[in-house]
Amino acid sequence: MKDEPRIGVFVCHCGTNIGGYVDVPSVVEYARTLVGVVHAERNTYTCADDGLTAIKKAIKDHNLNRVIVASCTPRTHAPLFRSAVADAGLNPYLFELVNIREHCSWVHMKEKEAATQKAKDLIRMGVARTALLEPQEEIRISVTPSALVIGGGIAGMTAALSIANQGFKVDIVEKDSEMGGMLRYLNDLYPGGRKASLVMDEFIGKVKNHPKIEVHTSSTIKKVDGYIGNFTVSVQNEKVPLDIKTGIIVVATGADEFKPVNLYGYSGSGNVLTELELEERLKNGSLQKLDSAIFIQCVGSRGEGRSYCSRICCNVAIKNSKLLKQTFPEADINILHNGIHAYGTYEKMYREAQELGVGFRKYSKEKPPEVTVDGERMRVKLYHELMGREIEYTPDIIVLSTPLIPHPENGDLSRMLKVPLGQDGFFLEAHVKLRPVDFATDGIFLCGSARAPADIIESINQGYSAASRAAIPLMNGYVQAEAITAVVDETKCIGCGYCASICPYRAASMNEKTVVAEEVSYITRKSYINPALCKGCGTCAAGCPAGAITPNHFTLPQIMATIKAFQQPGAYIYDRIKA
Amino acid sequence: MTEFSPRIVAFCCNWCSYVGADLAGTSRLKYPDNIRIMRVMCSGQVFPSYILKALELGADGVLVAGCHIGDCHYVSGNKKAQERVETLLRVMKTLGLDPRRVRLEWISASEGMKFASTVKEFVEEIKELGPNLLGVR
Amino acid sequence: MKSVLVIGGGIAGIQSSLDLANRGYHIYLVEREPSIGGHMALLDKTFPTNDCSMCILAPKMNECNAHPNIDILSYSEVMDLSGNAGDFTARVQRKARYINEEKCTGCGDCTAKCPSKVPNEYNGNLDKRKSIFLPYPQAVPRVMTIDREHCIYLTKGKCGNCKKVCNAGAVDYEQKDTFVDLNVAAVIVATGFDMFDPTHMQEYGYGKYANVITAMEYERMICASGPTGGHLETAPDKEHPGKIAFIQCVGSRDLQHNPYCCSVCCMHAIKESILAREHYEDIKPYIFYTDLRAVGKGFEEYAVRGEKEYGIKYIRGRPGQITEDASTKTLTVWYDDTVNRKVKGLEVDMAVLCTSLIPAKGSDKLAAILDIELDEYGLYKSRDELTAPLDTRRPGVFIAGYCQSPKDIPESVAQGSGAAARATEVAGGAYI
Amino acid sequence: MKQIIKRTKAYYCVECGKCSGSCPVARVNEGFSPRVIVERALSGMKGEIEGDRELWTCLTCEACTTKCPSTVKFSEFIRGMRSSAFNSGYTSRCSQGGLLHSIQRVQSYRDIVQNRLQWISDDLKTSTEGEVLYFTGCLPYFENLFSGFVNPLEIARSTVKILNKAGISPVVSPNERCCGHDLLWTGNVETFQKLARLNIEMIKESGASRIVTSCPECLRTLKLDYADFFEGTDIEIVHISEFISSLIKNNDIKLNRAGIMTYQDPCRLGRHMGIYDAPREVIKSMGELVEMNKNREESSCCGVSAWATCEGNSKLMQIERLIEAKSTGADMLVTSCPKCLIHFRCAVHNQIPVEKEKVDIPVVDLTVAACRALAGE
Repeated sequence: MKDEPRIGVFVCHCGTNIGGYVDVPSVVEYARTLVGVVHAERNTYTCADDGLTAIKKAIKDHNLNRVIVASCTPRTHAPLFRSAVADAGLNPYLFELVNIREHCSWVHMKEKEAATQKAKDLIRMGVARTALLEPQEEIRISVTPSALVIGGGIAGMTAALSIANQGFKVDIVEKDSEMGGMLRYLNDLYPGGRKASLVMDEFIGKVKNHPKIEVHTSSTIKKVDGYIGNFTVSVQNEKVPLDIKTGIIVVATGADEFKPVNLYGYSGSGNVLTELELEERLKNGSLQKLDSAIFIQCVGSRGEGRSYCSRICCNVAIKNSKLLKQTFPEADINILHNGIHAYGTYEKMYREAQELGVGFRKYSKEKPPEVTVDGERMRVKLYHELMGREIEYTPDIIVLSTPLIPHPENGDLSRMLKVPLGQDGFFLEAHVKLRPVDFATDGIFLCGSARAPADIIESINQGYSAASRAAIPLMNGYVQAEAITAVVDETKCIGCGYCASICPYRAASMNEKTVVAEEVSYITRKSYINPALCKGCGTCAAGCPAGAITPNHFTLPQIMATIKAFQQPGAYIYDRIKA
Repeated sequence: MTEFSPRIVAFCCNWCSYVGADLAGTSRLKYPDNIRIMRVMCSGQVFPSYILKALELGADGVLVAGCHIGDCHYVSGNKKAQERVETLLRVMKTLGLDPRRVRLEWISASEGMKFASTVKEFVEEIKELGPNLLGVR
Repeated sequence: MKSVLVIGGGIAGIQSSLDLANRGYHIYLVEREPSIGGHMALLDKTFPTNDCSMCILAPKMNECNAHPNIDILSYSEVMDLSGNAGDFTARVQRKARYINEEKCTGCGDCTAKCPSKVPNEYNGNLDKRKSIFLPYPQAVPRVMTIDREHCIYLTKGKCGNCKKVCNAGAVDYEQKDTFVDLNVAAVIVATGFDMFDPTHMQEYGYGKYANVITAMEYERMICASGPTGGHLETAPDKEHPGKIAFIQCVGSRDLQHNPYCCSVCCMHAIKESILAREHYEDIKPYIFYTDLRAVGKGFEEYAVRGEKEYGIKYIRGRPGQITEDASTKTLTVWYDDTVNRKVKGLEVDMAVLCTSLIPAKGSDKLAAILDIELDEYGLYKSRDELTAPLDTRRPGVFIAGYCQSPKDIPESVAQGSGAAARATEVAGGAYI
Repeated sequence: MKQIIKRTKAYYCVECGKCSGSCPVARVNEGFSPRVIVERALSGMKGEIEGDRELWTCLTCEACTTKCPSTVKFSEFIRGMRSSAFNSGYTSRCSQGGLLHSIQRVQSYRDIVQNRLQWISDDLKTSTEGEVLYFTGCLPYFENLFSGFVNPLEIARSTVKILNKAGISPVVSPNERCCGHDLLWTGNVETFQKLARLNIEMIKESGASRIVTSCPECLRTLKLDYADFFEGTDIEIVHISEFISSLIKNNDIKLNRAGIMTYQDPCRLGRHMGIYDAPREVIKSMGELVEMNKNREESSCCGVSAWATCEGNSKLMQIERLIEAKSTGADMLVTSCPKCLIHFRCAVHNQIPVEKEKVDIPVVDLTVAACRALAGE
């Protein structure tokens, strides 16, 4: 121990919430008997202004170096007390809150004696732990004030523009020779039916003219080093390799359309088309005449092998069917589907297609439509479940709505960035509910169809979202790492790599170290936990076979002392031994 | 002879079970006073040795409580806790310690009721098992 | 320090606030209700991971509360907005809660002594709360509110119990509504949604049959911290149901009510069915759907798992009528199984109406105050629905979450963040 | 067919099935499903619909139409399809071997001279010209056919009595024809139009500006369908229940207490015309109203419409409804449609498939009940 503990204990009555069920004066008396405690008092509300003043005063008067408040749950009030302690000049981590309300007075309301005893026990345990508390520093890591966006589609361009508009330099790395992503292949966009080329040109124009954005086309990522605030990304383009230093990375690599070779007569040529191929024909005007068209939904999705729903295809088919019907009003157009997923306000588009006379016929998963192609002549047989019989169509074109699928390069990128892919091959966010565009690894963000199939609006929304998340460290200029992290004692580390294998944040990694012994020197591997990435869960520590990892603020000695204190009623003598 | 009153240590994770215990309090759910809660950041942070140490020192039971599988604040710490506790239980069997003295429970932040009933059940069970003969009482 | 006004303390507004506060902006988070948290605070679990909703939300609520850059103005409403992007003045009405927020410690002594019991809207009116209350234990801010409609002192001048027992001296019956003017650079509107009231859809007998409940009520019932402690109770004997029917699209995808699809109810029903099975193995859940729109990440798989592992029976058909056996209170759901073409009656013990999520009450008023447009559904209209979804026609005023268009939690969070990015662009002068 | 689809917005169908789930017929008749008929039309199967006997099964009671989430006007759709089928040579099945439809068709001949006023006894005041016309509908013919178990003309007498009480001596015309409702709903649009023309002429000649009817079908037909087919026709017509309720409101008449009553909403009066409250007000003024579980928009049908759909399933529906009525504990089941009255009485007239006690409840027409309860009579 650097210093002998001088602990002050403040027991809160919380009106009658604690005082009514726990004999507070006797608890205070008891606290005074504990070794290490040099001051104990009670307050009506320790959290009220006079309570906080009392703490600050006692720290000065009694030269306290550690503080315990015995009151309510730390989850709501710890920040308040911590800042009071800090105001008085103590490190805020030399504070402990003992919960004698939610965990004691409120659950033992009719047993004052037992509750009082429990409160004493809890305070004794708290004292044992507090005596061993150490100051923690909230370290700051400086952040390179620039961003790198991988992918120049609509999501990536949105993210880049927003980050740049928020005042930061952005590098866009695009693997193709021009930006635009999927927009380059689309005809009209939903909702509203604007030309994709107009939207694309508008965005590309803004990106190209933005003084803070630099675009690297025909470029691919070769290597990623570093961590939040301090990444170095090696980029290869046709001419020269380039190292870009960046504070954060946004992954906006999009997705591909599935080509349904050998399904429903698709061969890549002829009049069986994918949605993108239809868009191409609509775009270049090569579709001159149409008497009948069939759309088939869920081709290659929602089944064996590729289980997910690709989200956008129903809306795409509806959009295109509307367009066909508007261009060829007399044409017979039917969408064969297994549930129309026109979610949200896209329902309106569905209704509009119905108004125009587009037919929607349901097929069953067990008996999907059959397509036969005989030269120019095509036939589609639909088993109409309801009628219990087949309907036959002889369309001029058959459009297969296939899912968006992950890029084959996702694997490489995920390995370089050390971010995970989901089972479906799309990038996996940190938390599906509350962190949709974050990766678990700090400083790397995600948007658009790289995450999951998304339409234009959704890609734009997510682009802004990623831009917002990314701008936080950039604007602060630093990241505040968790104060409570795990640290490795290299002398104990045996280099097994367990910690690195289980750390969900990729904070633990294995570094090669040269160890010089008396006679020889050899290379060994040692764990390093990056304080910038560690969240302090301590899971690595509890599993480290060598006991080389200490989770700060919840150290082995601290917890052991607490356990011991519980079992040793009376004036427990705190543990002076460090592990 | 006074009735045996077990002494039980609980390790509750900061994000779910500790909050569940808070909720039991806020809802004024009565449960036996035999338990003392220690807050840890994650159930994955609980060294198996904590548990054994507590038993060694005479605790009659140890409760480890974390977020439900899939809900872990730290992605997967609770899965690790599960593996470790299972390992420890095997060790305990070999040691001749009744594995029923150690309980692993998933208690979410909204399960105040479950927290209270878990404590109740656990205390009853430990009462049946009788005092832990390890350690000095 | 530049300030931003966030209207609505649901998950979208919380996300906007935190994103902005964490980059050094000052936030006024205005919430109409006594607590922030929005609808997510009422949910038991969330799909498709079955995460406990409060477990993941409460840390964010507390973070808002403890954040030095965030002022939560709960129980308050925006009354006026003047000025332009970069320099707005917002007038906020702080409704009298008859409690001194500075002094109240949230201890609950007052609630214990309050004699006035009223239906608890936070628990779908399935139980009672007091007139001086905290909406739910995890409420933020943790200060009491006196319900002026029902408080005996405020309505009749008698009682005064709460004031007597409050050791903190926080009760103030004389408190008046006050107005504050806030200077802000940008405004984010995230007012969410309200639930459609199915009472007048007589065919389903809501309000008439005891065992017909709404999905939100079900959510409170199945929640361990809800009014029944997580037990599903049916009339007349509080037994848990053997069969539950979940009825989708009640009031939505309905040209007579709400034409749009709410985007979340299919998944919501699957989740609730899975929860039912997790609570009681013998429950048989039936979901009556029109199209099972499992369109999000991992949703289709969740739906399939629901069927294979939890025995959910999906029936494609929107029921036409529910009838009740007056003595046993069991229900018959009359439906057309549109796949098998069978019109049948299914006897169930409980029917859960997955009602439409409609624009939050007062959206039209707020739109007028903010001078932004509503769309044909009464949701806030984007400046350009395709390329500027977060912007409104008034520069510097942004929209996020369900109030912009139907969406689920992650999409609301994403938009909450996105609006924060737009607000930053504007506040920094880069508005284009 | 395309036009019918367009006019009735059938193209909006998303196959949700709410129609069939609401349909009282589909519950007892496996073969029948409104949704399937629409789906057939949308799939282009014109022939299959026209040839399908189930096309004629629909009661057009609008249990589905009122709640269709896609606002498909199903009853109108059915009417359209029936007319199309009729034109292709298909016909409906008709109760009484087609007798009723035949009676109606005969009335469409301009030159026939009916003998339909014999029921007007001396105590009833009627006129040949005047402001108010009582449109009796088919009551005289019903009396001829069904007097074995019901006296439909009592409705007519009661109506006139009440009108007299209010100081009105209504026009009752010997030249009145069937309103055409049944023919219209069974696809015979041409004859319907003939009947309508004759009635419009008759009304004009009478000089009446207001019409009262005791039949919800006449009400619907004259008010909506005549206006639909003959531009500029706007007949002011009220149902007798509305008329009586306004008399009560204005304290023009008083009714004595007549017991506990439950009420059957006729489909034409309720769902078609939205009149739910007037008859209830009349009932409340002469007794206590106990509702059946299924009431107002949710009301079950009497099982037959347009004399085209009587079959075993109709009887099932009628019996079920009577059981429901009986179980309310009411002294009588009141309805305000002569056809409901006939169909319910018919259901228990011969053999009953359940114990008699379960369905043993008098069925009374609203106007008749009100007339009996007139104070001072």
